This record gives sequence, C-alpha cells and structure tokens, in this order.
Amino acid sequence: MSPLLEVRDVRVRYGHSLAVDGVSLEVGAGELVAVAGANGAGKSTLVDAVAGWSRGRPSVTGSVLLGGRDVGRLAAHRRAGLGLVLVPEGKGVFDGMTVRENLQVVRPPRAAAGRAYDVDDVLDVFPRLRERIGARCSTLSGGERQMVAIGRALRAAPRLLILDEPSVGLAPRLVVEVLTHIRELVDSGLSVLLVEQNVRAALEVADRLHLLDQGRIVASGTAARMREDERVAQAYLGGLGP
Amino acid sequence: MILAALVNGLALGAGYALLAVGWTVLLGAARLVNFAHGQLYMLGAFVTWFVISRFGWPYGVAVPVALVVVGVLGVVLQLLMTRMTLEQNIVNLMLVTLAFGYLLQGGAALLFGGDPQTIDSPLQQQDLALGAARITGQDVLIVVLALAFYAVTFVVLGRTDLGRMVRGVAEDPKLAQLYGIDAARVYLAVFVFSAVCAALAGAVVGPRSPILTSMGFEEVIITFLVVVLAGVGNLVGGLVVAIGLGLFTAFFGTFFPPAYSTAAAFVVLLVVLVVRPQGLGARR
Amino acid sequence: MTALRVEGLSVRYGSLQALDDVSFAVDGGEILGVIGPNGAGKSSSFAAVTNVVRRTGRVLLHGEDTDEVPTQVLARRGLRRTFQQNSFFGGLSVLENAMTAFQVERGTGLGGAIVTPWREARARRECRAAAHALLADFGIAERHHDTRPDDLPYGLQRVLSVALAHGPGASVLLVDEPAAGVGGDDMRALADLLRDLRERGVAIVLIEHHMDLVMEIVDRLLVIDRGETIAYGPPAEVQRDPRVLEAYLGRTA
Amino acid sequence: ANTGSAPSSGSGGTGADASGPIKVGVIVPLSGPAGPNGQDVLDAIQVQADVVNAEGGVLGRQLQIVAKDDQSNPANGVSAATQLASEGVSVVMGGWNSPVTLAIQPVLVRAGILNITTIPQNATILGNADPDAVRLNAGNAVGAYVAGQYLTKNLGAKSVGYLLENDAYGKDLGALLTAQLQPAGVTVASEQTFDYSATDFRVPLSNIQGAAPQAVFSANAAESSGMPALAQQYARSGIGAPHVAALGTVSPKVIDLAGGAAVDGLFSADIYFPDVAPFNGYPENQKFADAFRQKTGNPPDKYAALGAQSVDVWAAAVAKAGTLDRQPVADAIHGQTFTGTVMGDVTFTDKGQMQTKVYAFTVVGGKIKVLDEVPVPDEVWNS
Amino acid sequence: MTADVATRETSAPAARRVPTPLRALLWVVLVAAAYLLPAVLGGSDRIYATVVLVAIFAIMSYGVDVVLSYLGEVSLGHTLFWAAGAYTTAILAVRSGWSPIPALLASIVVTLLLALLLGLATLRTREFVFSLVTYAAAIIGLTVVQNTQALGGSDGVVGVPLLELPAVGGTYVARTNAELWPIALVCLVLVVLLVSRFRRSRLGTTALMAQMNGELSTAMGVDVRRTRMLVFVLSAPITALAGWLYAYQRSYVSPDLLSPTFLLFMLTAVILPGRRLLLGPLVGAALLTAQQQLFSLGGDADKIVLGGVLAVVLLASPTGLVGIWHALVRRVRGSRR
Ligand SMILES: Nc1ncnc2c1ncn2[C@@H]1O[C@H](COP(=O)(O)OP(=O)(O)OP(=O)(O)O)[C@@H](O)[C@H]1O
Ligand SMILES: Nc1ncnc2c1ncn2[C@@H]1O[C@H](COP(=O)(O)OP(=O)(O)OP(=O)(O)O)[C@@H](O)[C@H]1O
Ligand SMILES: [Mg+2]
Ligand SMILES: [Mg+2]
Repeated sequence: MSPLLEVRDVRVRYGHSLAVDGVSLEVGAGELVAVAGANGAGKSTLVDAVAGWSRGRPSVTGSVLLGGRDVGRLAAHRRAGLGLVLVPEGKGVFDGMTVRENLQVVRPPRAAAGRAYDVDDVLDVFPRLRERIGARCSTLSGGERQMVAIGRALRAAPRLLILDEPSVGLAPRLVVEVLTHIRELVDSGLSVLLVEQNVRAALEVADRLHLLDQGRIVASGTAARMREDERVAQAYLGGLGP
Repeated sequence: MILAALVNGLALGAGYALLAVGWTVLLGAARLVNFAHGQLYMLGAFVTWFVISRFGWPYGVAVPVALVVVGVLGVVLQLLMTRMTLEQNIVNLMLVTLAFGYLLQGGAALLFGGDPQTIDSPLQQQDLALGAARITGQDVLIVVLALAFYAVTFVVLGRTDLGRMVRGVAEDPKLAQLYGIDAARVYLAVFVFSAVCAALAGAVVGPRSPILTSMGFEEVIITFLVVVLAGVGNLVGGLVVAIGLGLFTAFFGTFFPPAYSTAAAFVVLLVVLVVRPQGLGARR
Repeated sequence: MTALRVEGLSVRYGSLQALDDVSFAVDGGEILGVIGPNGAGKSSSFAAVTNVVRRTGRVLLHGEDTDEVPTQVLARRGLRRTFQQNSFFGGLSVLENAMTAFQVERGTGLGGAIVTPWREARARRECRAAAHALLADFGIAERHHDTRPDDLPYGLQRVLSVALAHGPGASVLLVDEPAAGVGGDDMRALADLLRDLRERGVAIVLIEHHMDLVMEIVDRLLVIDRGETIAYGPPAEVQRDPRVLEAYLGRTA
Repeated sequence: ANTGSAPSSGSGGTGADASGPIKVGVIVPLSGPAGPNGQDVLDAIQVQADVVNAEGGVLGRQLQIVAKDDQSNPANGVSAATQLASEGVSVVMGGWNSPVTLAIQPVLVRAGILNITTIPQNATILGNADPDAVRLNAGNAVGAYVAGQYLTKNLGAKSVGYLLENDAYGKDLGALLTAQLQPAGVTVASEQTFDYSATDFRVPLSNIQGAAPQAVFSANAAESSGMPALAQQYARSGIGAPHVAALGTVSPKVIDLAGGAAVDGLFSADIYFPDVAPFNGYPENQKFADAFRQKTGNPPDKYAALGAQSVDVWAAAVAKAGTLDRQPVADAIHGQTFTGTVMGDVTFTDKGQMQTKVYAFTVVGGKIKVLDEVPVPDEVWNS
Repeated sequence: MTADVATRETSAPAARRVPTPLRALLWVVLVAAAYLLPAVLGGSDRIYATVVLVAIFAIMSYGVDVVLSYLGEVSLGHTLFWAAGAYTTAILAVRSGWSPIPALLASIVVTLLLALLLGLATLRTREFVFSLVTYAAAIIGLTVVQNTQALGGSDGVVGVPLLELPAVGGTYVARTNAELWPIALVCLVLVVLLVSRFRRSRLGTTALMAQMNGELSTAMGVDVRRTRMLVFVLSAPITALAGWLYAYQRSYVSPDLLSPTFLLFMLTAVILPGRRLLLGPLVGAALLTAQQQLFSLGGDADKIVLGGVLAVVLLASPTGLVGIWHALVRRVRGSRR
C-alpha cells in the first residue's frame, strides 16, 4: 500500500538561502511521524511547503503526493479541501472572531476521512475553552489560542493533520494531554505529521522520527530506536532539554 | 411638515443605503476603501441610459444589463488587485481604487460624452401622495430594493458558511487558506457584489435627476461616511446609519438651510468618531 | 529597596476576574519565576504592572508608587517587558530594531537635529555603536544585522525580543515565555543570558512553561491558577506542592 | 491695488509676429460637467472668427483661435492663461465661471492681455483686479431687476419663495431681489439654499410648499444637472405657485433634460433667442446662426451667441482702435456703442458691461415661448 | 507592510556612505542646477510658471508625505492647511495690508492651531477612520469658507499684492514667475532640509516605531499619542507655507483650494515615486505638474493618463516608481553578471 503522504526531494529557497534542502519523507495511514530539529533547521519551512502555504514568498521545488495524487501544484486551500490540514506555527486563529466562530468557520470536507469533531467534541478535549467560548480570540491567553488552533484542525476531519509545534505555550500538563490525545486519534486511524521541539514528548507518542538539521534529514528511525540514538540523546534529551 | 421630512428622509436614506451595502461588505471582508465606488455607481447609471437610448430596450431590461456590465468590470478590477488585497496593503488599496476612479471617469467621459442625460424609468412618472408628502414610484422601488438587499445580505452573511468565510478572509486571508477558504475567490465575489450594488444604486437612483459622467465623488464620500460610521462590516449599522443620514438631511433641511446639511452631517460624524473611533455599531 | 513590589494586584476583563489579589516582589539580581496553567493570568499580571490594563492594587517601582504612570514612562524608568508573541518593528533590520531602543532616549530632538546636525550625527553614531554592543552582548551575530527580524531563526527572534526589552538598561525586566518554541542549544543560550542579566543586577520576572529552564534558573517561584496565587516560595518547595502538581504539572513532574 | 506695474507694454500683448495671423485665446471648460457648454462657446467663437476672416480679418490679418480647457477650476484656468500668454495671444475670450475668471484676471493683466468675459455674472468681475474688464453676459443686478419686475408686475405676487444656490451667485441674486421686492411690499415667505452640486431638491421644495408663497424664484446655474432637476421636481412637487427661474438659467437644453413639456409654465428671461424676433431680423445673427448650425447641427444658444459676440465686438473695437494693444482696444469698448452685432445694437457701460435687450419667456409644450421685452434702465446696467 | 524602500533607504548608507562634505557639495550643485534649470529650458514665462508651481506643489505635498510616510496614515485633510495658509495670507495682505513675512508667520500660527484641533480629534483614530475624520474636517472647512462673506465666500479673495521681501539695498519684488522662482526654490530647499532633519531626529524615529508597532514602541518608552500629535502638527505648517506662496503666485484665493483636485494631487505626488523617499514628493509633484502644464491632453484624457499611470505603477510595484526602478536595476545587474 502506498503511503498517505509522500514528500519527494523538496527544496525551499528564501531568496538565496536554501532553507530546506532535498527532503523526502512519508507518512503512512494511521501513522504519527515526528520531525524534530534545532531552531532554524527548516521544520516549519518544510511542513508549510507540504501544505502549499507560507507567509513569506519562498520558492518550492519537489513533489508532494497525497494518497498517490500529486498535490504539489495546488493552492493551500485546495489541499485543505483534500484533507491535508496544517496548524501553522504561532498565530493560527482569527483574532477578531470568537472561539465558537473560529471553530465554526471550518466546514468538514464532504468526503471526511477521519471522524469529524463537532464543536462540543473539541470542548471536551480542551475544557478551558468551554469557559471562553464566546470570547474574542484576541483576548485569549497564548495557550488558549493554541488550543483553538488545534481544535479547529480537529474539526476539519483531516486525512493528514500537520501540527507545527502544537505544544508551544501550553502548560506542561496540557502538553502531555494534547499529545496523548493526538496519539489516540492516530490509533483510531488519523495520520499525523508532527513538528516538535519537545523531542522527549514527541518520542513518547511518535511512531517514527526524522531529525532535521540545516534543511536536511540527518537521522531517521522508529521512536524506539531514536530514543537510543546517541546524537538525539546528546542534542535533545540531556541537561537543559525541554 | 414632519411627515414630509420623514418621507423625504426615507427616500434619501434608502438611496444612500443601497449605495453603501456593497461597500459595507467590502470593507468588512477586504478592508478595502474603494474610492472607485462612486464611478461604478456612475457607470451603472450610464450603461442603463446607454442601453435604453441606443437599443431602445425598456428600463426593466437595461438595469440587469448594466449590472452585468459593471459586474464584469468588477471582476477585471479585482483580478488586478488580488495580490494587493491578499497582502492587505491598505494605503495602496485606497490609492489604486482612486486611480481606477480616475480611469473610469475619464473613460466614461470619452465614451459617453460630457452631456448630461436622463434615464427614462416608467416608475419615475408615477406619483404617490402621502398626505403632504409626495414620492415617486422610483422612490418606492429604491426603498424596496434597499431593504431587500440588506435583508438578503444579512441573511447570507449571518446565517451561512459564506458569511463566516467572508469574515475569516477579512481577518487574515493567508490563514483563511488553511481553513480551506479560497481567499482570492472570496475577495472576488465580495468585490463584484459591491460593484453590482453600486451599479444597481446608479441604475435606480439615476432616473431621479440628470446624470453626468463626472458624478460619483460625492457619492463615494456619502458612502464612506455611512460605512465608517456604521462600524467596519456592520450591515445593520449601515442600514441604520444610511436611513439616519437621510432623515438627518431631511430634518436638518427643514429647520436650517438645506445647503449646510452635508457639512452638518460631517460635524456629527466628526464628533461621533472622536468619541467612538471604531464607529457607532462596532462590536468591541 | 525592592526593585519591584506588587501588592494585591487584581485585574478584571468584563465579567472575567483574570487576576485576584496577587502579590509578589523581586529584587535586583534576582529571578522570580511565574508559572500556572494557560489562562491563569500570568501575562495579564505583566500588563497590569506596566499599566496597560486597568488594575487595582499597588505596584511600587524602586519604592515609588506607579499608579497612573503611563506605560512609556515606566519603560523609561527601567520597568520594561517582552511580549508573549514575537513583536518587532517589522520594516526595520535587526540592527535598526536595536537602534530604536537607544534612539527613544538618546536620539536628537527635532530642534537639535536642525540646529546642530553634527550632534545629531554623533548621537546616531553612538546609538549605532550601542546597538552593535547590545546585539553582541546578546549573542546575535553580525551577519544577522541586516536581515529582517521575521527572517531570523526563531530562537534568535526570542533573544532579540529580550534584547529590545533590555535596551539601554532595564532595572526590572518582565519576560513572557522567552523559551516558547526554543529548544536545545538555543534554550541553553537563553538560560545563560538570563543568568547573566541577573548577575548584572537586573530584577527579572520570568513567565515560562519550560519547567527545566524554570527550575534551573529561578530564585523564587510564583504559581497562579485562575488568577489566584496558589503557591509562592523557593522552587524546590513549590514543585512538591500538591496543588501545583494537580493544577499545572500533572503527574509527570 | 493689484499690480501697480500695469501692463508692461510689449511683453506679450501683441503677437510677436506682426504679419502672421492674430492669435485669439479662448479659456472655457472642455471637460467635466460644463464641458459641452464650453465646447459650444468655442465652436461659436470659431464660427464667428471664420466669418470675420472671410470678411478680410482684423487689421488685414486672419484670426487664429487657440483654446484651452479650464476644467471649470481656477488653478487650471491660471495655467491656461499662462500658456496663452506665452503663446502670444492678443486677447482672451472666456473664463466660464466667476472663480476661473477672477483667477485669470491678474495673470492676463500682468501679461498685458485684454480679457473679454463672456459668461460669468457675479458682480466682482468688473472693477476688481482688471480695470479694463469687459463683460458680455448680463450681471446679477439685471437678473434680479428682471425677476423683480416680472414677479411684481406680471404675476402680481405678494409673497415670494426663494430657491437659491448657496454661493455668491445665488446669495447675490437673493439680496438684490429682496431689495426690490421689499419696497413693493412683497414678502419673502421662505428662503431655501442648496449646493451647486445638488440634484435632489425634495427637502427645500417641501419647505417651500409649507410656506405657500404666491410665486417662487429660483437661482440655479448648474445647467447640466441641478437646474433641470430643480425644474422637474418643482413641476411635480404640487406647489401651485408659478416658478420664475433666474435670467439665463433656462436654456432649451435644460428644458429638454427636465422632460420638455413636463415643465410647461416655467418662467424665465434671457438676452438671446436665435429664431425669434427681433434676433431673426439681425443679418449678423442670421449669418452666425446659419454658420453655427452648419458646423454643429444645432441652433446656437445664448452662450454660443455670447461667444460669437465676443469676437464680433473685439474685432470691431480693434478696427476702431487700429491696434491690438490692450489699453486702446479696451477704451474702444468701454462706454461705446456697436451696431449690427450678432446681438443687434449694443452699448457698453463705462465699467465695461454690455447692455442688451432682455426678454421674458415661458415654456409651452416643451418649447420656449418668448413673451415681452423687459426694459432694464441704464442705472441697473451700470450698478 | 510597505517598508521595503524605507529600510533600503535607511540602511543602505552603511554600504555606500558618501563623505559628508562631499554630500553637502553635491546638494549645493543640485540646488544650483535646479536654480538654472528654467533658464536652460528656455526661460519663457510658461517654464518659470511651471517650475514655480512644481516647487509650491512639492512643498504642499511634503506635508502629506510626513504624515503618510511616518505615521502611515492617509490624511485627506491637508487641503485645510493649504487653504488656511493661502487664505490667511490673502486676507491679511488684501484687507490689512500685511507684508509677506508677518503674513507667513500668521499663516503658520493659524495652521498650527487648526492642526492641533484636528490632531486632538484624530488622536484615537487609525486607518480609514483617520482618513474620514480628516476628510470631514476638509469638507467642513470648504463649507465654512464658501459661506463666510468675511472669507470672500464662493468668489474668494481677489487682488493679493505682489510678493515683496526685504533684501539688501531695498526690497525684492517678485513681479513675474521668474522673479518668484528664487523665493520658491529657497522655500523648497528649506522644506526638504526640514524633512530630512525630521527623518533623522528622534521624532522621526519614534514616529516610524509607532507606525510599525504601537504596542512595542510603548513598551520601549515611546509616547505614541504624543508622537502622532507632534508629527501631524509639524506637517501642517509645511503645507501652509505652500499655501502662502500660492496666494502670491496666483494673486487670488478661492474655495477651490479645498477641492479634491489638490487633495488628489498631494496624495499622488507622494505615492507615485514611492513613500519615505526624501525627494519623492518633489519628483512626484514635478511629474504631475509637468504633465498638466506642459503635456496636457485635456481634462478627461488627463484623468485617464493619471489614473492609468498610478494604477499601473502601484499594481506593478507596491512601493511606487522607486520599486520599479530597483527591479530594473536588479535585472540589468543580473543580466550583466
Ligand atoms: N520568510 C523568510 N524569509 C527568509 N528566510 C526565512 C524566512 N522564514 C524562514 N527563513 C529561514 O529559513 C530557515 C528555516 O526556518 P524555519 O522557520 O523553517 O525553521 P524551524 O526549523 O521551523 O525553526 P523553529 O524551531 O525556530 O521554528 C531559517 O534559517 C530562517 O532564517
Ligand atoms: N484583553 C482581554 N480581554 C478579555 N479577556 C482577556 C484579555 N486578556 C486576557 N484575557 C483573559 O484573561 C485570562 C488570563 O489571560 P493571560 O493572558 O494573563 O493568561 P496567561 O496566564 O498568560 O496564559 P498563557 O500561559 O496561556 O499565556 C485568559 O482567560 C484570557 O482569555
Ligand atoms: Mg518552526
Ligand atoms: Mg501568557
């Protein structure tokens, strides 16, 4: 069976600098693949390119296949319509809308692959949002926004969910809860590509991990293997690690 | 006297409202201050006139033709501006629309000539007396159309996904793409809608008095006033402010020299915006 | 005299009591950590202390009451902050961003710039030099000086935020989640930076969710939940507090 | 007060080349709302220049028309005047509205070029920046006098409502008219003002209706939109009182735009009608009107006639003075009488105002029906 | 959002800094060349009228430029200051016989007061609300001027005397545009100097900061409201100075000064070349004036030309002509490589 997502030799350039340099990876159905790497390694650039989206104006080459179909030429909203849903790094909500409206904007695709969450389901995952459901997102705390962003992606019933550092700004307890929840989703059939700084937490839940450095994959392997890996341990799991 | 002022104000205000509805949606969705709005209004009137006088088609047919023509023009203009709108370069958007306004006005002057024209609408000939006040069938049409447009727009934007999509795009067009929304398409739809509304206003308000290709600037300003006073993207506010402005003009003109009513409206605007910079109806 | 003393701080947003009677103090050469679940009111406390939102309670900066003192005046008196979301002057280069921190105070007024242009030129040179020194101090290499802040690697963006806040020399620095999204080496660098600032006598209040970082560098820890203080004291003690475990850390810590 | 230095002789007043054609400058709006009217005037001037040229020209030289668009705006008027001066014109016809004329006066005075003002009616044109100003159109004093006569004598109104443009033109007319009506015991029942650009008069009209005057006087010079709209809306407002529009505001075009017969019964007055006695008896007028019809396909209106008249009068004055210089030509016009012009025999006051005959008219079946001449005393022309 | 040019402009000197004395010399040569330009172009009155108008309109546009480039706001109310300068001058000169310098000072005082008032009114407004409020002020100004007999009403004020300035050995009387040119040029140079000093002053920096990120600049010690207020108030007398000159040049002021014509001119002159360029408004004013004075195609066609050029430039490059220029340079350099 061909993998759900296939990324082949993607290169992304900002002007003269090469931010992603020939990355290939795959995400199978019902698999959780993590991408880790230092700041500036190119993780966000990579997943943005996969989603066909960017706030800057990078030039992208290589191909992206979703369920065997080349989506590399499609605009971001088309890819979203096909079930490839990205939660971008940083601000991922509409500030001027309320929490409820943000969750409502999303219309699950007709041919929903996964389980479509309704607003209540999202509130079950993030009880804190229940209290703030009518509040404008501009007044939310940093963590609360992150919850809305993830919640909105769950509403979209994606075939492939890409999360770019979902744990940023979340309280430690919530980080664990969110990642655990994502794992549960994966176990029930969702495919996830997860970008995380928090390698230790990522390794808790991921099936496989790619290590990115200066735009290139420098190490890959199953979570179990990577936990043993010297380099990973040294770089991310020692001393003042997250 | 009071009744007359009320009726006059309503008829005036409905015209403003019709002119403003498109822009209200546009400002709400695209944060676009369209200084060519008045010229689209002018074109709506002139194309209607042209179709009637050149092909001899009846008013009822000429109006839809004008809407289509201006709508197509709207498509072209928005396609040109798409990148700029996506980048939300507000100052440049203001100025580009200003430039479009020049172009349309100069072009219309060369195309239709500088002579004043009148649009023959059968409804303009029908008079209705309401006590001391008189209105024409055309006025009734304008009031009805204004209310209908607001109602439909309100329902569409408030109750459907389209409305939420429009608001999402207004917030952050880039992000909206990740929600599966084609921001460029939404912009296009909204701009064309607003252009068609302006054209409709021109086609139905136009028969009231002779039309000139140089008209439009005052209309822009009045619309601008209504839209900003109502609060960005606030439809109900737009209707209320437009009718309110009509009534204000009528009542002001009843008790003071009518020539000062525009200035007086602007004084009110100044005071309101100084006190409430976000507009009267803004949620905040 | 305590650098920053906060007594009975409360903030309401409409019906939401975001902060309820919170007190803390921090002295020069000290780092106070602030932790708590999302939406607990941590960032709001910064906004309250800097008079950005309406608040009740007393805030004393070096013993002086700051009631009614506008944010920008507090900043000039040395009470400065960073923002949770990255915040820069997007149109300016990194170096120019750093220069602004000095020009606010050392730039030449319009009159001076007209009458004594040479002084203006000198002041500008000085600001440029100071900005260079600041960036060097915070470990932002020369090759980044001409890029836009948004194009910096994320870790450096967080550092730049702190650098801008520190600027010409803050005496009380409020940092809001500087390590969010930062990992590995960059996190270590950030920790060193904060320690270094403490060494120089700056009073630091640090909001952070990275417990490793917090536990390693803070001197005291304040824990807020739903706007109320649930613990305040030495980190090791606080970390064992069952209420903190329950509300914030979860079973893992 | 303005330029004590006066015309620096020779700087540009006369064309540099004394044998080639004489350049005649024209400043009228050729774009914007007044553009079509300006074009008419320009056409008339050209037509009349052709007539003059065919008869041997002026001082044995041919006339050459140089036209500039003032876009109805003083700033453009000034640059048009500057350009004409640098092109060496000997005279400038025009200035459409009063501000444009007032703006070009100093420029032309400094350049030593005579200006013949064709259309503007405001009092300020004469005796201000330009001591040699010449004006052809009847001024506000005449307009007010004629309206006053008509309202009191012909209509016998005891109370009058005003609909006035809210600017110097409208206010001036209102004040002058009131000064006449008051001694006659006529009251002003209501005074309504509106902007020049107004096209919707329902509010002032309903105010007028409330005041129930016996007649209504209107001053609205916005021919291409405001005046037709006012005439039409007045006719349909249900106000029974007769509507007397100010002198020169009701042209055939206005009637057309207002819906022709829809404004039957409207009164006004004017100084020129191409096909009506006595004008159709003047050979000069016939020649001009025929040539104009041939060129444009339309009969000339008052503005066109004034344009032609400006050429006619100036050519005669130059012939009389025997020179193109500003001062002698001006002197040959001020206080002089010209016979056999497009508008018949005319006399200029010492201030430079042309005196003509004024006729009242009404609209019948969508067409102008000329009533009687309204004799205007000399002191009114002189004021 | 639009700072591309600005940064290139402000950060480039590091790379190609010309030594100060040389730069000063360059400026002197430039001014001298400007002074001689009309004579070189033939020296007709028309040429002189054109260059004088360029100077006046450029000064007028610099007022808007300061607000547009440094506050990032589109002021639609600067015609008010332009008219205030011209009207104060005209009325004082015609009715009270004031001489030019006192009239100028009075104009500046009047505009400062107006700007202060309008500044207070717009203190809390941003973006199109700011634009609309300033526009409202201009409309009100127009109505007031048009209807106040003391201000000349719709006919304006006629007969502004010649511009006479005290000079060594008597007075300098500007009878013609040629004689007005040196004065206009001096005013222009002074304004450019003022603006260039403003750009480098603390006020210029803080204004830029406030525009780009109000919250952050407050946190860094900038009083955003005060800065906005100061910049706005500073911009007004610049435009008023142009009004002063214009009153003498045209010898006649009328309500048309408050018409959209001038408003659109100012905006276009600033935007067309690109914002935040020291000489931008001058270049813009020169291009527009030259087109209107020397290459006019008539009102309607001019509108098409102006609208077309403006639209094409902005659509092709959000930063105006300078953006197109940079792109061209880059292409030429690129192809040479
Ligand atoms: N808009 C942009 N313009 C120019 N360069 C950029 C831009 N965005 C990112 N870069 C550069 O591309 C490289 C990769 O950045 P990216 O944001 O993808 O890293 P990352 O791995 O996601 O880091 P982080 O963990 O900090 O988010 C960095 O060197 C960065 O400076
Ligand atoms: N301007 C505001 N108006 C209304 N509510 C607000 C406003 N700012 C913050 N809040 C609310 O106040 C609460 C506290 O917010 P605050 O930003 O202080 O949280 P926090 O402790 O910093 O959380 P996080 O760790 O997620 O950043 C939140 O529930 C937030 O939604
Ligand atoms: Mg990233
Ligand atoms: Mg926070």
